[in-house]
Order: sequence, then structure tokens, then C-alpha cells
Amino acid sequence: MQEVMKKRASELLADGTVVRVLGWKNGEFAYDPTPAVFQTVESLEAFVYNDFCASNLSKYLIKFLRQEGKTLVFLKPCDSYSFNQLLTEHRVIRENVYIIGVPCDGKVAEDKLREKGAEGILGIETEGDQIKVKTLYGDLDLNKKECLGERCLSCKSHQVVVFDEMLGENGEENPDCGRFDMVEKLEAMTPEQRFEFWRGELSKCIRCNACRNICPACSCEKCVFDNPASGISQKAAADSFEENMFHIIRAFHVAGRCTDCGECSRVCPQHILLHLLNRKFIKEMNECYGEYQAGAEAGSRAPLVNFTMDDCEPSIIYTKEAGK
Amino acid sequence: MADLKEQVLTASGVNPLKCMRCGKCSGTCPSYDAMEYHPHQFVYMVEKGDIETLMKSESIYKCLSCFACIERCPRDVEPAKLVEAVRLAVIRQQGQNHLKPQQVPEMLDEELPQQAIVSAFRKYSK
Amino acid sequence: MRRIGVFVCHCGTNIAGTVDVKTVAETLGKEPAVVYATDYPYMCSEAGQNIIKDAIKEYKLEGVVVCSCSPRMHEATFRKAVSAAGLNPYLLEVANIREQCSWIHKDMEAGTAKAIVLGRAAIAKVQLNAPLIAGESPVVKRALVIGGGIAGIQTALDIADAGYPVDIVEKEPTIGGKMTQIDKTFPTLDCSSCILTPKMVECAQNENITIYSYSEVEAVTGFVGNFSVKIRRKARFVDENKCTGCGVCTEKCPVKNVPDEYNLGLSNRHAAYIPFAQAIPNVAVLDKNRCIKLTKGKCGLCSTVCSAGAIDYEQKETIVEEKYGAIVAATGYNPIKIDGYDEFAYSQSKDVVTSLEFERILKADGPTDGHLQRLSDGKQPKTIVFVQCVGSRESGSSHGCGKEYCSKICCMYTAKHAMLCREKYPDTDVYVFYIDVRTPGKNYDEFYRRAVEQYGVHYIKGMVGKVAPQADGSLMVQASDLISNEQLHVKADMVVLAAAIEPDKSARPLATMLTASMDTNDFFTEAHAKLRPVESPTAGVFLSGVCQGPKDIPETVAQAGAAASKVIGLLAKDKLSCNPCVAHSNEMMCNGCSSCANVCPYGAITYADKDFSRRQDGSMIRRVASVNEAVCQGCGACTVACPSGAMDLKGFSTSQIMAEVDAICK
Amino acid sequence: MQVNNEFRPKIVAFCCNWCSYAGADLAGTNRANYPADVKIIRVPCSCRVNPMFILRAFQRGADGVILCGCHPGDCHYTTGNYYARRRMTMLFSMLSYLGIEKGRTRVEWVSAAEGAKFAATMNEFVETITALGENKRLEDLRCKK
Repeated sequence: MQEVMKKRASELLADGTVVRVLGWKNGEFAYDPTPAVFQTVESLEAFVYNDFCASNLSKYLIKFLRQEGKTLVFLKPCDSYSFNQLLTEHRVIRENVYIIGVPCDGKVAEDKLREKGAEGILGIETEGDQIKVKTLYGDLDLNKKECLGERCLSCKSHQVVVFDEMLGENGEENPDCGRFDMVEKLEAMTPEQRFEFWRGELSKCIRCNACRNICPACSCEKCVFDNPASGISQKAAADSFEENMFHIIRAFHVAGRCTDCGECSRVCPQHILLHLLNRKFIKEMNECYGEYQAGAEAGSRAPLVNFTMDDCEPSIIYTKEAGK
Repeated sequence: MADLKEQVLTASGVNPLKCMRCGKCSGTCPSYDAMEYHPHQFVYMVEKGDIETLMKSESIYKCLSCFACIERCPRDVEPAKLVEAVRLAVIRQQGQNHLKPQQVPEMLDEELPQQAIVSAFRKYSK
Repeated sequence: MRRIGVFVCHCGTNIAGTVDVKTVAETLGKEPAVVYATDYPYMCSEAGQNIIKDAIKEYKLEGVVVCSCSPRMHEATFRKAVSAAGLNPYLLEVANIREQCSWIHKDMEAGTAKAIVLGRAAIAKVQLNAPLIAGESPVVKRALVIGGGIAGIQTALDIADAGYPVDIVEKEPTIGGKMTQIDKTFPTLDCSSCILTPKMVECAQNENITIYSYSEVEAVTGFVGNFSVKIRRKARFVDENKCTGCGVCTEKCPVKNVPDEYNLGLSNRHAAYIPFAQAIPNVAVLDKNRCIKLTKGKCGLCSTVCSAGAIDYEQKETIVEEKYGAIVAATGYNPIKIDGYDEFAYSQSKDVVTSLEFERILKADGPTDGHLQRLSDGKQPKTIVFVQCVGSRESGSSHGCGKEYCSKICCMYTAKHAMLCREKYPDTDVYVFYIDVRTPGKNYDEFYRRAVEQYGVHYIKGMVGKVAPQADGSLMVQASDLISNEQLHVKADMVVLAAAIEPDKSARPLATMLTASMDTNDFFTEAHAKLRPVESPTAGVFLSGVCQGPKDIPETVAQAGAAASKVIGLLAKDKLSCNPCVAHSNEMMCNGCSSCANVCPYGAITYADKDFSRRQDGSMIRRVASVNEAVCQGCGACTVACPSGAMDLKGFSTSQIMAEVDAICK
Repeated sequence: MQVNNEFRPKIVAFCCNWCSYAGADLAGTNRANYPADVKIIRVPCSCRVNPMFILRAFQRGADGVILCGCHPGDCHYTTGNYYARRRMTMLFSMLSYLGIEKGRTRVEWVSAAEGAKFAATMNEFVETITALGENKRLEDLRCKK
């Protein structure tokens, strides 16, 4: 796949269709490819695409919004939802982007490989269900399914929802992904248990802002937490409340806009299950206001900037819980 | 006295203060002429706390419980429920339990609907 | 830190009775920013206001906190005072220590403590208040009156007399409203048409008045002084300018069995019709649902007989768009549907009628040509029973169509009906069953007493429980007489039900278009129940007649005049100052995501690409929001929808509210 | 009488200017009592209330926060309370999800005519919050072990 992508990118650069390519190149470690911009055919030498290329490229397009020339971007299914959402919010201009959709059946997580004993990872090769992990200490043959990142285990859709051309075959939505299973489990707990759970999770936060910086929905010119006029600006959490505040407000700000791409949890160095906050909102909004998938359709109106006259009352949350 | 009023109000769930004295209940009542105290008077007398007079009156047994007064009342006062509550107050005062659980088995009989026994039990015991 | 002055009002003993005002002033005086604090028996009095003005000058105050009654009461007063002393009026905050403190707390200690906290919150807020300057917007010197009944007519005439152009929109083919259907009016018993029709004619002839009959308001945008309204003129298939109102088409039209609205369906009219003889405009209408030509393409008789050539089967509805400075709602009322009251046998017997139907029976141009007759057999009734409060004064659940309020007019018109029956037909027995007879008003109780004493109408206190049609065509009325404590059985020939009145169905959608508020009964809410009874809380929208609450004709006319004078007061101004507490967007932080525009009910937010290249951290053109300050009403929905916090509300900014929260929770 | 050491909750009530604030004024005019623990902040519309404000109140030591607005359909700005309703539903959902006691936050629609309802609501809310006791969970999530 990497070679096909490289070839297409070279062609489009060469014939002037696009002036830059947004893709991935190897980062500091082989298991951590980093988003990269390529402006010449020669530079595409460094272009990488493998099962480590997890990062969502959509957000980087905001930067090229008004720059000269078209940008070629490779979008996985997850990323394409984010792209649509950014389109809805006028953060990208469709005409300025050339999208090549790439199918995805899950990306491999480095920590899963470590669990399987892979140290000193040098590269990865995929052959169907099997992956060959090259390490300093020799190759390791592993089952890909067992090495997928958490988010890929409950992938909502294998479908690229917006593209100019598709490389390989486009996948389908996956409604039975069980992505709300964990949310349901939490909901079934007593408030005390949930409190304990979240205390454990959120107290790990070191306010590195990785979740915010990676999130395609968190693309504000200036985040409220960096804005002294907002009244809640904070560089680091002064007390545990501010940790909560940060995560609640962040979840609230992306509620209805979060496409559930799972980048927040993927990049969290403390492995906080941040996506469970977003998924709670998605689930609750689905239940209260009807099914809505942010980014499935550009231009759709998110539940929180919409209403019906006979919406449920907020107290439903309490009766719901009492009913459990 | 006050307890009795409280008891009637609780048993009936009626708030007589909602009454606007229009008399539609009495206007609609089929047993009106048989009653010494008429539906609208029930509401007024309960409100005043004059329950004992009602308890002594035959009127409470003249009410057919047809609920026309409840149906027609423009203010949702439900006079028939007050009549029923006064009847109940009378029964409760007449020496406590008229029907003890032990008595029930011997009363059982093929002809008698079980429901009648259950409601009688409910009504005639404290 | 700003220099703040605190002024604590005693409001006589209203505040001082449960709040230790001296302690409040003393404690607040020790707050870091406060340079002056005092208390006074009546801050709103001239002397009280002078204390504030003097202190502003003497202590060079940069912010003022008044601890007094609700800001809804005297905020404007104090703003004016502050402004007179040279301080921006928006550098004032009112701490509500009366309605929300002294009046609800009996304990002095708790009340005083709370007053101090409320004062602190106001001090914290005023520290962050920005000096705001109200913008100005021009006033379009034209008024719109929606509804052409007596309320709308009177309002329009009064506005027109003051020299301002005014348009009346009436959904029926003619103006006039309910008053056209009424026979006589209480308490003078003069003829309704005789006093109404001259006013209708005056409307038609007044150069300042344009009547859009058979028209409805389709959309309203804009704001006080500058409304833009779309009026849908329904097709009447008759050219208004050509039609002479000769009525030939209405006689020749072969479709004769259309229920006549003017007679409440008690008689029939043709498919081509003029509602009644004195209609304004006196122009025919073709009923598009019943006209053979319009439904089947055949006939065309009316066109043949019309010598003026006014019939136009191709006429389409049109939209008129016009700008107005003020809008008056005068949408009126209707009697409620009483089909749900089975006990009164309204649906079962033709001889059980509503009071408005009874008006039609009494009126000379009605279905019986003004003869008192039973609708079933045309016989003159010998015994008539009037039932009061049918559907009025009911609590919600009883019949589902009842109204909790008193319809106000029924007692008087029933007395009128009873009197007229006895006067014209002295051999008639007339009973009125009432719960209460309510006759406040000049000469009203005298009128009612006359019905009893001079005309011998039997007034019986008690409600009718049942009306049962008998085999012989009579009606058995069963009712209670609460005074004699007996149940009555009256054999009647006719029963007249005083049905409750309710706002016209068009009022609710209109209120939505006008963004004017309504109560649960669909009556328009006034800006202040006592002090601003003819204004809607929505600026520039005024209320005339029953759309605001039940009223009789004299009251309606009085209110119509009052609404007109408010409109005239508005139109007399060339410019209006806008509410400065509006949203504004910080372009440096705006993402241009449109979340704010999605939730704005006024369409006040627009987007434009702006060049931010001079900024060092990026050379970019960005899409950013801007707020039209004349359109924004300051609700703040956008401020929460905005994820980046770029949108804020002047006067209620995020930092101001947070400061209040902090002060209260301290 | 306030007795020392007795727990008195801190309660912040956000009231929309047009309905609920006027309703609160009416409660005052009618002398309908409710505890002094309730402090009202006036906002133009319930939709002005940012979830941030509510969290901020809890952070600063509030034990309960209640938001009052016009009845749905009666908003002075036509639609404001509809948005507020959704936002608050979601906020409550999240707070409950994080294990915060239900009942600490509440939304109530109070019209300008419902002075009695305002007082009754506040009495009830103060009772609920007094029973729940001090707000601990939202004040400190990490260090209380």
C-alpha cells in the first residue's frame, strides 16, 4: 500500500494537481510515525504508511486552509469523519483539498507489542491477519488482531466517508462494534464506584495537553484554558477539581462534534480512558435526541446546537439512573 | 374533631378549598332529593370540619356513588370521594375490626366472588 | 481596582425590618474596592438619588452598587441618576435585597448575612462592568395592526389621526370582527352595528390607513423601529379595485349550501359571497373550496353576471413586504368549542345554543331575522334558561377544554340577553343560573339589578348539572338552587350557554413570529401587569383588546387607544437607543465554526473573512463572526455554543458572572 | 434561627431575567419564604448559563446549583431555554457519570407568575442539598483518599 500511495502522490505532485502532500514519515521511533508535509517528489522518499500510522491527519489541514494550491491528504475512515466535521465548521475548504481514501482494518499499538515481548522495534510488515515485527533482537510473527489499539477493537466504521479517490476497497459501517459497552458498564455501577473509577483515571492526568492538541475537534484558535479572559485559564491543574474541570469542559466543548476517532486516548501518556467521556456524551445524545454521528455527513447540525420542542427534561438523567 | 377532618381529607385525597361553590355537583346528583345533606354541602361541611353531623346523617348511604358529581365538577373537587371517606370514618369508628382474618376461611363459598371478600376485609378492618 | 460606592436602601421598613442596613453598609464599606458606603431610608427618592450623585462627584466613584429592591423595579431610575452625575449608566449594579432577601427571610441575622453576600456579588460584578454606550437605530414611521376587530380598528384610527400611516391586516374578507355579529351592547343597549360601522367606514376612508383584508402575516423579522413583515394576501378571485359590491354574483352563484360564518353556521351562504351588508371592503369573495369554477373548472356564472368585470379566477395569492416601526397585536378571541360538555346536550339539541349564536338569533340580520325562535321548530320559546360559566373558571382536567380564568364578559351579556327577551317577549320565563354575578364597571351592577328588579329575570345561584332533551321537544334542565337548598327541574324551550372565550388560534403562531411571550392560556403577556399593560415585553410590539386578556367593548376600546398612544410615542421618535447588552465576538479567538449562528434566534450573526496576517504567529485569513448589535437581543445562547469562548455578552460577560459566583461561594 | 455548626448549604440559583428572576421577585412580593442559603444570580436567559459557571460554583464551594428559566415555549428569546435544556441534560449526564450525587444540580422552569412555585422549589432544593450534605466530590477528586 505504501508504494501505491507514494506513486499516486508523486503523480499528483508532478502534474500540478496538488502542491503538497500530507502523509506520514518515520518519527523518532519506528512505531511512532509522525504526520509530515511533502512538497517535492524527491522528498516523498521518506513517505511511510504502515500499521503504525495511526495519527489522524485531518486537523493538520486547518493550517493549509488559505494557503496557495491544493493539498493532498490521505484519510483513513476515522480521519474522514473528522474531515467532514471540520468541513461543517468551515475549518477546511473542500476545494482546496484532494482526498485519497485509504482503507483501514485497525492500527497496531506499540504497548500491545511490548506485552507480546517486542523490544527495540525497528519496523512492521503486514500480511493479511499476521504481522511481522522487526526488532533489534530479530523478527516476531504475531496475530494482528491481538495487537490492535484499544479504539480499533470497537471501530465504528471502516468506511471512508469523503474522498476524491479511493485506494483499495472502501469498507462499511460497523454498527455492532460495541463501542458503548464500557460506558454501559460504568453506568451500571453505583455512583460511588463510578466516582472511584474516575478519580483513579483523572488523577493520573499531568495536564500535558496531548489530548487537546491531537483532537481534531479541539482546533480552537485559542483554547479557553489558555485564555485569561475566560476565567478558567490554567497552565496546570492547581487542584484535583481543575483536572475534572478540564476534562469535563473539554468533553463538553467537543460534545456533538467529537467523531469518536479515539486520538485522545491513543496519545495520552498516562493512558487515561478519555474516550469514555466523549462516548458517554455520544451515547446520551443518541438516546435523548436520536442517533447522530458527527462527521458522517458534512453540514449536519449537532444535537447541542439544535432542539425540538418536546425534548426530555434534564431530570431524566436522574430518573434514568434511578431506574437502573 | 380536627383529627376526623384530617382523616376524611387523607382518605379521600380531596382538597375542599378548590370548591368555588357553584353547586354543579348538586345540580347533577340523581339522589339529591333523598339526601339530607347534598353533595355541595358535603364539601362545605368537610371544609368547616363538621364531620360528625355528616356521619350521623342518612345522606351518606343515599349516595349512589355514581360519580356524576366527580365527572361534572369544574374544579376537580370530587365530592363523591368525600362521601365515601365519611362512610369509611363511620365504619372505622364502629368498634374496630368487623372482620378478622380468621373469619375469612369459613366465609369462603363458591358463589361469593373472592374480590368481595377482599374488599370487605379491606373495608371492615382497621 | 475601581473606586466603588455602596448605597444601602432601607425602603422604609421593607428592607430595614429584616436586614440590618447599617451593618450591611458598614461591612460592605470595608470591602477593598469600596471607598464610600452609606444607607438611606429611600434611595429611589430624589434625596436618595442626590446622595448617589453627590458621592460620585465627591469620592470620584468609578462604580456604583445600590442595595435595594429588584433591579426590575428601579435599575433604570438609578442608571439615570448615575448618568446625571457623569458616570456611565452601566457602571451601576443593583443588589436585590428586598424581593430576594428582606421580604422572604424573617430572621434578621440570616437576612443581613445574605444581603452582605448579595452586595459583595454586585461589587465583584461592577468591578468588571464595561462602560456601555447604547447604539441608535432609526424608526420606520409606519405601524402595523394585526387584526381588524374593534380593537384593531380603534388602534389604527388613533394612530392614523396622529398622522402616521398604519396598515391593518385582517384574516377575514372584512374588518369588523366579533362586534359585527353582536346585536346590542351593554350597559346602554345601543345597537352594536350602529356604533361600529361608522368606524369601519372611517378606516376605509382614512388616507393614512391601508386595509389588507383576507390577509395574514406570514413572517416577521427585524426589531423595534425596524420590523420587516411579509403579508400574505389570499386570493379572493375578485379584483378589489373593480368590484362595486353590488352583490349580483352572490345572488346568482348556484352553490347555496355553504355554512355562513357570519351566522356561525346557523344559515347558509353562496360560494360567492360578501360576509354581510356593511362589510369593509364591500367586495365579494369566491370560496375556493366550494366554487364550482375553481374546484371543477365549470360554471363561471358570476363572471358572466359581473358588469364590472371584477371576477378573476386566475388570481393568485400575493406577498406584500413592508417595513414598520411598531406592531400591534389585536387578534381577538373566539368562544371555546363546547362539544365536550355532554351534560348540556349542545350537540344533541338545536335549541341549546351558545351566547354568540343567541346574539345572531336576536339580531335583525341573523338567521331568524331577529325573531326569537327555536332553531328546531321555529316556535317562540316560552321558557329560556341561561347557564353561566360554561368552560370558564374550570381547573384543567375536568373537560379538557375548560379555562381556569373568568371570561369576564358573560355575566353582563347574559343580563343583556335576559333583559332583551323579557322586553321584546314579556310572556317569556327567563332563568339565569349563576355561580357568582360579576359586575364591576360603571353602571354594570345597576344594569344587572334592572334585569332582576324591572324585568323579573329569575336569577338562581347554582350550576346546571344536566340538560336532557325530552320527547316533546322541550329541554329538562336539572340544577341546584344553593340558596333554597333544593334541586330544581325546569322545563325549558331553549338553553343558552355562556361559553368561555379563548384567544384566537392565530395568536400563538403570531407570538412566535413576533418573539412575544404568551401565558399558558395563549393570551399575550404584557411587559408589566400593572405599569405597562399594553406593551409586550418584546420591544416594539403592543397589545390591543382580548388578545391580552378577556375584556368587554369599552375596555377594549380604551386599551386600543392606549396601545395607539404607545405606538405614537414610539413613531414620534426619529431614533431609538438600542440595548447595549449585546453579544460581541472576539475575532482573535473566533474559529468561524458557525456554532453561534446556529443557535441565534435573531440571525444577528454573520461571518466574514478577515486578514490576520500582521500577527506574528501566522499569516492567515480567517473566517470570523460578527454580531449585528441592532438585531442582537442579548440572550447569550451564542456565548455557550461557542467552544473557544470568543463570543461574550456585554453586561453579562463570562468574567462578570464568574466573579458573582466567586463572591457568593466565598 | 441559625445555629452554629449546623450545616447550611451554599446554593447558587441562576435565574433568567424574564421569567424566573421575576418569579423570584414575586415570591418576595408574596412573602413566600425560603431559606437564605439560596443566592440568585441574574442572567438574561437560561441559555446564557455556561456549564462552566456551574462547575465554577462547585469548585468555589457551592453545595448545590439550580438553573431556572422560562417554561419551554415561553422563552423571552423564543428558543433560549430549549438549548439550555439540552446543555443541562448533557451536563447532568456527565456529572452523574463521574459519580457526582444526583440532585446537586437541578433545572426548574419557573414563570414570572409562579412566585409560589419558586419558593416551593427553593425550599425543596435546600432540603435535598441539606440531606446530601457538603459537596465533596466536586471539590476534590484526587487528594481525598
